[in-house]
Amino acid sequence: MNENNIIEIRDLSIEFKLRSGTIRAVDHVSLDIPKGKVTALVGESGSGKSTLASAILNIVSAPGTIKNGSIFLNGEDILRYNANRLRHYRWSDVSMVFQAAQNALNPVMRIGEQMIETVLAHKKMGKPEIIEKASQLLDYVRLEPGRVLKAYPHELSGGMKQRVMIAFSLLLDPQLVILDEPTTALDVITQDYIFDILLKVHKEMNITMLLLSHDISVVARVADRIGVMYAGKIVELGETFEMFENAKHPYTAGLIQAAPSILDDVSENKSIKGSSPNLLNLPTGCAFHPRCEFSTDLCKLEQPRAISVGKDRLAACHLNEKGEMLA
Amino acid sequence: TEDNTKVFRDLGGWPKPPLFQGNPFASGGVGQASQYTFEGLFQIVRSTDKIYKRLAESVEHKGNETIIKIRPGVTWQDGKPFTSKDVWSYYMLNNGVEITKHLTSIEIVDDTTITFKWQEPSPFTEMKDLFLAQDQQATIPYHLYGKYIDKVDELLKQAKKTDDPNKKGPFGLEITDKLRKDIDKNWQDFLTAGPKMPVGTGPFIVKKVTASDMILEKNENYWKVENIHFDRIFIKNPGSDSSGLALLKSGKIDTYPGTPPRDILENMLATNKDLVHYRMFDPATIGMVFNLDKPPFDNQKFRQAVVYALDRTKIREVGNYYGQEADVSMTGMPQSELTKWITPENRETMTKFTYNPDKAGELLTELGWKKGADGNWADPSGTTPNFIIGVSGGWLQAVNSAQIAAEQMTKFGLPTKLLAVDGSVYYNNSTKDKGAYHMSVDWVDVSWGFMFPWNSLRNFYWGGIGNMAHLPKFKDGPDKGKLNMKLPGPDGQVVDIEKTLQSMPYLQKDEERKDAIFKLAWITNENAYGVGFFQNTTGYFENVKTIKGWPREDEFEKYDRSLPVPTEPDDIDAVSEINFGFGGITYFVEGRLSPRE
Amino acid sequence: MSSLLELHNISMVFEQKSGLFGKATPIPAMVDVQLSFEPGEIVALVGESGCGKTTLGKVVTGLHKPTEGQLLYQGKDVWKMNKAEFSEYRRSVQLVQQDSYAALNPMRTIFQSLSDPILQHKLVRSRKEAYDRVCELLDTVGLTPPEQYIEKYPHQMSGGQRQRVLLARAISLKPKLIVADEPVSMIDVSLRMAILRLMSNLNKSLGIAFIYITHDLATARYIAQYGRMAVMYLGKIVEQGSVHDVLAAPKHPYLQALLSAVPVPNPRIAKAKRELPLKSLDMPSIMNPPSGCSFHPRCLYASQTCEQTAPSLMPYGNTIVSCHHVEKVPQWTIATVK
Amino acid sequence: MTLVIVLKRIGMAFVTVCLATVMTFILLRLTPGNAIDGWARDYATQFGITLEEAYRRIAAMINYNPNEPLHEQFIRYISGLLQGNLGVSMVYQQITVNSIIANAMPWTIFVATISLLISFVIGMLLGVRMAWKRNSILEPSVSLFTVITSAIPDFIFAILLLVVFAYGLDWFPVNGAYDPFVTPGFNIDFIVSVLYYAAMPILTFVITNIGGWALMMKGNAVSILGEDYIIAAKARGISDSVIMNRYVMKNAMLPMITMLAVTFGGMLGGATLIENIFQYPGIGYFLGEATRTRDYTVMQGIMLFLSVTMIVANLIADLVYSKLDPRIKVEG
Amino acid sequence: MRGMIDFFRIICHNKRSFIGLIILVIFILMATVGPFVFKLNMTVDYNNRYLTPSFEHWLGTDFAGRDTFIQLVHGSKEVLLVGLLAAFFTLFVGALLGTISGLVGGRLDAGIMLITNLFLTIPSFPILIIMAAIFSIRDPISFALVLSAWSWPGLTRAVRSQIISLKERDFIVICKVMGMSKPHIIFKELMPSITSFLSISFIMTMRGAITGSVGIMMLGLAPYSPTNWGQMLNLAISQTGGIFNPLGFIYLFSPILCLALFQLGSIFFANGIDEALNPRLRG
Ligand SMILES: Nc1ncnc2c1ncn2[C@@H]1O[C@H](COP(=O)(O)OP(=O)(O)OP(=O)(O)O)[C@@H](O)[C@H]1O
Ligand SMILES: Nc1ncnc2c1ncn2[C@@H]1O[C@H](COP(=O)(O)OP(=O)(O)OP(=O)(O)O)[C@@H](O)[C@H]1O
Ligand SMILES: [Mg+2]
Ligand SMILES: [Mg+2]
Repeated sequence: MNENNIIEIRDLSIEFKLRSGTIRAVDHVSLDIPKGKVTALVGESGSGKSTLASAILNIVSAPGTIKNGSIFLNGEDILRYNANRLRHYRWSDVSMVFQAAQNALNPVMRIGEQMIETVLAHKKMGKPEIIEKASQLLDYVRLEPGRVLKAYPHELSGGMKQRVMIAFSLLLDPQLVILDEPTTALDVITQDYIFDILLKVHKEMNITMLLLSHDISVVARVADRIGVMYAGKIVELGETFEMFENAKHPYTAGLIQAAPSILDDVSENKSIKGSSPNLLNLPTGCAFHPRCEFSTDLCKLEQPRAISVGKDRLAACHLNEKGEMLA
Repeated sequence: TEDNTKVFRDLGGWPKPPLFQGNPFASGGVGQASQYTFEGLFQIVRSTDKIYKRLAESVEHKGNETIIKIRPGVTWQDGKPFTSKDVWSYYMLNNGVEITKHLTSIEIVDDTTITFKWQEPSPFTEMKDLFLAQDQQATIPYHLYGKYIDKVDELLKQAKKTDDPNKKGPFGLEITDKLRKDIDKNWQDFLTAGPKMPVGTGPFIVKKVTASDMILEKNENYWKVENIHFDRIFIKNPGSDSSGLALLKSGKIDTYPGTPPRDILENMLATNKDLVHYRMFDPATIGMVFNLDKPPFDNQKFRQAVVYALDRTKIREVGNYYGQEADVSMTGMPQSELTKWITPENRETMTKFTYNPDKAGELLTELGWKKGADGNWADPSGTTPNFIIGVSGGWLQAVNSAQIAAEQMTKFGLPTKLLAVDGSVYYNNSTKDKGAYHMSVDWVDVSWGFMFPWNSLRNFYWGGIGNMAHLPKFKDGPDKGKLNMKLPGPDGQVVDIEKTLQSMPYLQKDEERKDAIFKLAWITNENAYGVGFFQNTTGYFENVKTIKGWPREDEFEKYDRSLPVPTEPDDIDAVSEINFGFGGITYFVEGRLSPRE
Repeated sequence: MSSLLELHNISMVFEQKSGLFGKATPIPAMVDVQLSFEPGEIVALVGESGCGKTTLGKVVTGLHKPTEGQLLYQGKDVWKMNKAEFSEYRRSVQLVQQDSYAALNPMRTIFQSLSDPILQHKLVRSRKEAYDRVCELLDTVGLTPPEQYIEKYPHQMSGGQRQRVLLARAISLKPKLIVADEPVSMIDVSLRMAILRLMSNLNKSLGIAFIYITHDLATARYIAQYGRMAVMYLGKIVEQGSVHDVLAAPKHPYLQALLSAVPVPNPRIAKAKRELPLKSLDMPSIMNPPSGCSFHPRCLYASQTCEQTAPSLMPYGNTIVSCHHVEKVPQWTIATVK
Repeated sequence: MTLVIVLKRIGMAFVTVCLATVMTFILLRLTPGNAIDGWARDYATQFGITLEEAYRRIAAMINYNPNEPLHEQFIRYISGLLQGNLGVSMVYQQITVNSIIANAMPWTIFVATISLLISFVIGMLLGVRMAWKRNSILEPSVSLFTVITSAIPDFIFAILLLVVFAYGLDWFPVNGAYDPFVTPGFNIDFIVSVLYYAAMPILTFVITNIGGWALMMKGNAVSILGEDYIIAAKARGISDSVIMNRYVMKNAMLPMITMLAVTFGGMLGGATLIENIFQYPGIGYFLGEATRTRDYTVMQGIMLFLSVTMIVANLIADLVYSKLDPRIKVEG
Repeated sequence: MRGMIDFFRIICHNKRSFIGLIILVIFILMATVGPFVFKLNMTVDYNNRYLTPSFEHWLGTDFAGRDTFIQLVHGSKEVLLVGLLAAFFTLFVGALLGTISGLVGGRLDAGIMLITNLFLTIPSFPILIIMAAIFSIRDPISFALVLSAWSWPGLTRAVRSQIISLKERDFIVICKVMGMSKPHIIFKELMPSITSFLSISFIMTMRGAITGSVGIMMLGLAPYSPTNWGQMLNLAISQTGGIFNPLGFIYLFSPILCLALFQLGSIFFANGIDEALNPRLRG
């Protein structure tokens, strides 16, 4: 256990048993979340980001089960917590801003009630104090506390709800906030605004964050470290600048190239060929090989291991093993 | 709260509150309370024609007058004395009862004496008694309904006497349409003016009525209170036969009217050893009349053939196991009465219509019908009929019997379907125009009110059953609506049925009456206007553990508590009288019943 | 020669009815829009969520009859056309929707969904011919080999594949114009480019004009590099011009804000971002738009005039802009790499 | 929700009531058959008068003139209605339909409300638990129970219950509404007696309804459980019991409120057979009685009353629903 | 054809619906082939009444000594036919009105919904009785018409809301853009999407209609037909005293059991329909 890490995930696998087969949404993932930084996980839809995040809170939903692995918080495996300890761990140690913020609030309760309820679930505190604290936080995310606390979720716009969720996530002063695609459903202006707030929170409150996103452009702005997920695995991990400037995995490179920009020469954009992998029927060897322009026979046969390719950098690609670098 | 000493627990129905009210003439009446609360000058046992004097102390027939003395000291349940004025009131308001057609007036002589003045010719004495006895005179107390009684009295005074039999109404008066309307209006007003609870002169007073229970208490001022051994009557309203039987089985009631299907009956007796079941003939036959307006039922021989084709044993077994099959088609009187009124020699001359499909076939062949390869008969023109039997759908006993009859006819080669229709349209369908059915199932050969066969005969010829049979009637002329039936009798002489029926109450000699009855019965049977499936047997379960005084106690063991229909006259009388429907609460009034301590 | 399709002062006001006798509240989803499309050109329509882009697409495809103004197809008013002309218009203007799963009947196979329109429009004569034609279409959109896809149900395909099917269906009737309403917003980032490239290829090879509706300026720029761009705000077009001109020197304060908010896939630029040039974050409700210039509550440069009178589209430089203070608005430049 | 919308709703309900009035009126005039035939024959035998006499008298007794032109009947009916007067029984001369309803309604409402509450509450608790613990024995057993109870028509169920509990075990009275020996009023004896007598009808309703509620609730609860806010609540460390009761229960219950009203309305009218079987003097019993005797005015009155109850129940449900569910804005 | 095979394959795959299918098939066989195999003889044989089941009489005999099982078989024909017809009428009217109402909208929709709501508010039981009297039930068709008279409004409402939600769906909208004809939209696009809903409704309506028909039969409002299950029940209750005669239990419970089994079969079968008809669910 490294002092600097809040959470250490070790060899985590999560499976979903479906009628048509078993999906391994998270496949032997190990990941450290260092204190005081914004770590981002990128990857296309279905790559297992949300599932991994839900495991950190130990709320993997119904057909899903954690097959093996541990998640350490201060050296304790949260997956072994008893029900009560777990309940207290949630939100006071790690909180989360959900992907679909509009659905993460109970539609028949006022925002204020839900905030009070949440606090009371963890500690004894007077209602006025809670409201005081909630108002501060709402103010911080630039919302009018008076109005919002009394409102029902449907009375708020998407952007407002997302900001409410951010305030919500800070209620119990957690060590880590997980942000699961906090802006997907929002338009660019709101998105920009939300990230402004998040960065402010991060800096001023010194809160560690884990950001999940499929959008590499978004990640570029916020993250200190980036992990790239593909088919349930982390295929590359490293510092943001390094990753962008020197990708060690063809998929990372593809993602960066595919992101359209309003600045660069548009003709440079390329998409990754093929389509997302079918988790029910993963390709043999490296799951990315059918879409990879550098794939070799080895890639078809053998799964690459994640190896260190620099300071704090990992990549799982046979190319690196051979010492070849990507152009 | 429940005081089980000296209580009799009965079963019955009544309009549930808020429909319940105290006027027995209004819709639904007072239900099961009626017999306990109200009584007449007499009590007739309608299946035997035995007459008990009740509020009448004496009857004297003097020429065309009948003088009745009322028991002194009788009071209404509200304490007011019962006087001859109340009897008069009854006939004034309820002037449609049968006797008024034979009276010129009713005169109050004094508080306890009243005279009935008969028209000329007047009915024979027994008939007069029957007319008087079938009414429940102590039901319209003057002190409660005086307004309406005076009103109708006044209205009747406006009417003129008439001798025209077609115009003659009550008391020989001609009631014009205008008058009729006023009388009806007054009747309507009377119906809505009833007290909340019934007020009669009977031995029990209604104290409480709910949807499921009725509680009556002994009338301490009853004129024969020393005979009344019960302090209270509890009546349960079971709603359905099954609930009634359940109450009986668990010993929650002391009496249960009726005879359930054989297996249920046996089961009841087996599970509750305190019970005894008595059986008795109903003066009523379930049967089927043919629609004479629908060929080929206009043909006497065809009708006979159908009667022969029916195996009535099987019908009886399903319809009423303990019932009695007839060896005649239909006679206009219940089978059990035949021996009483018709001599054995005369009886011999009546054709026996026992099950005989061959005979039926012969008759059809005679008529030119042919039996086809499919086993169905075709009429002379070659068509196979499709007959319809109509029956009122809610009356399961009749429906079941009719279904068997339909199957038997079909099997015999006359395809027949049963149409069970809603009770509210059945009669209309059956009688209107040419009638919707070839055959209609109903009570046939039935005596309501009293047993003297004129009653059942006229019920057939003049009543609803005759309408279902579509008996020939005059369409116009002075006799419009009267029967147009002049048929050869047993001796070959033509009998005018309308006239014979008309004259019967006035036949002073017993032989004359018997002769007329025989002729009509013979003609009815010979013409096979219908077929009586079986004479119904009804009965009563009685609880002999809680109540004593039931008849035939010495025979319980012999018959294992399931007593057969009695044959001895004394037994017949005694058993008939336990039936409230036949003889009212005679057993209470006569002091025969008492709680077993 | 008239344009392929022209929107003449079109307004689309919805009425939100409440009940049988209820009074309707007007929703002005499109206000006085003036726009024309030339054959074979690509126009990108951008704007924030709820500003009326889809509505415009629906008006163009004839799904909504505009409450005011005229929609001219090859110079003829669409809503005054006779049957034959209308049918011709219908065939020529097609739509590609955002949600590829919702856009395909889940109960029908790809073949069924694709063959029925061409059979109905008698572009093919028999099922056999239809089969060949469908194969050909699938081939065109890059679903090869077609036999592998033709009998599949929508749920058996990936989002990118379904989006291709939608394109195949749109081109099956040989249209002159395709309205693509956020066609790639629901597919994975890694696949977006492929679909966009396909569209631009179809535009080049078949000469089909495209209206590309999106809120993503980056993709708009990508697909319509030589075309035009129109920017919408609360039902109105606020700026319009060639993509190059519009992006090189955005004039409308709203467009400037929008561009500032677009994320850049380059950490060095992205992390150096400055604040948005906006007064307020939240977009006003379209149900009761602000008076005057509807952008004024959020605009840094708004004056009293802006609150009172609505500006109209006026040429300024190479583009047309609807702003009272075009001249005053400082030139927008993107933060550059340090 | 504004007053205007409420008023609009009420207006709409009123139109439906008017139509229901016209419709019941017309339907009943169309019905063949009449009260007179069977009654006259009984009357003749009961009072020893001829059939003709009986006919004449009953025709005079009946509160209905079939020869009166339809529109006049209708106008008379409506003008009565406007004065809150549903008319007088055709068969029971002095009895007004209002008094029948006033007498019968409390019983039916009593039974319907209690059974509805019991079955609804139990059904909900069961349903939520079924959804919560998907693999417990609860789910298959409740499903089986529901299939069985919904497979057997309720009136047959009523008979079976009667047979077992009243006839066989003798635990409950065979019929009626209360013990005749207690005095109706607000006293403990009477209340106990009323509950005791109502037990069987209530049991019938409860047993036949409970499964439906449970399954419906389960369905709703399962989809609620899939909602993000449930997972979110879990993530916030909210305890299971709070989630189950405040989140799942409340949200899953909301859509059932409308059903509750419909069921309530249906129970009032549909109780005919069951009330008949238990001879329970509720509205259904009298409706059945009136139908049997073809007492058109009573039928008409009761049916109209039931329609109105149904409409009002629906209206109330809508209003309550919109109060309870903040998301719903009642529209027209 | 392949669709049919697929359909049954999926039904058979699902345990519940397979059981349902088997039960329904047995009932259908019973109603169609049964009467030819088992000859009905309703002759009274009083001495052999209430026989216990034997090889000769599978379910024993009734109160008049007639075979209970064969009566059930012959009764099933009418019971199922009435249920089937009623479900058909209900479905026809419900689907038609619901579709029109949902598709056309506007005033027509408001009108249809008003009538539908009206029907839904008037208590159905007395109406059923009145209808039975008005139409004087004579044959399965009139019987079915009476039964369906009050069951269509529910379906109309349901179909309408289905259609309304469907018609805004993208794949219907695109049909308009592509100029597809109305019949195409209705029959090829909309109908397949609601078939599974309609089939389930059909089965459920049939099930309701059968209960209803038994009720009407028990009340004696339909023509007397002693083998009809409802009538058998009625007879059993009155002739065996319902319960007082243990000998009558088999006769009493066999129609109840048949009824329950049929309902069970329907519910189970309906369970699998959605899966079988929806390509999404059949994977
Ligand atoms: N509740 C569930 N039931 C079944 N499968 C699930 C469930 N949740 C996730 N999965 C599957 O697990 C895989 C990973 O899903 P996850 O939501 O973690 O992906 P993601 O990376 O968050 O994608 P997105 O960008 O779309 O949010 C997917 O293939 C998904 O189908
Ligand atoms: N049929 C309609 N009835 C009523 N209002 C409508 C209708 N269609 C659209 N609107 C309203 O018109 C406005 C513009 O909607 P539109 O869908 O055109 O926006 P958009 O720019 O496509 O947004 P997005 O980016 O979210 O797709 C919205 O407020 C919407 O609620
Ligand atoms: Mg996710
Ligand atoms: Mg849109």
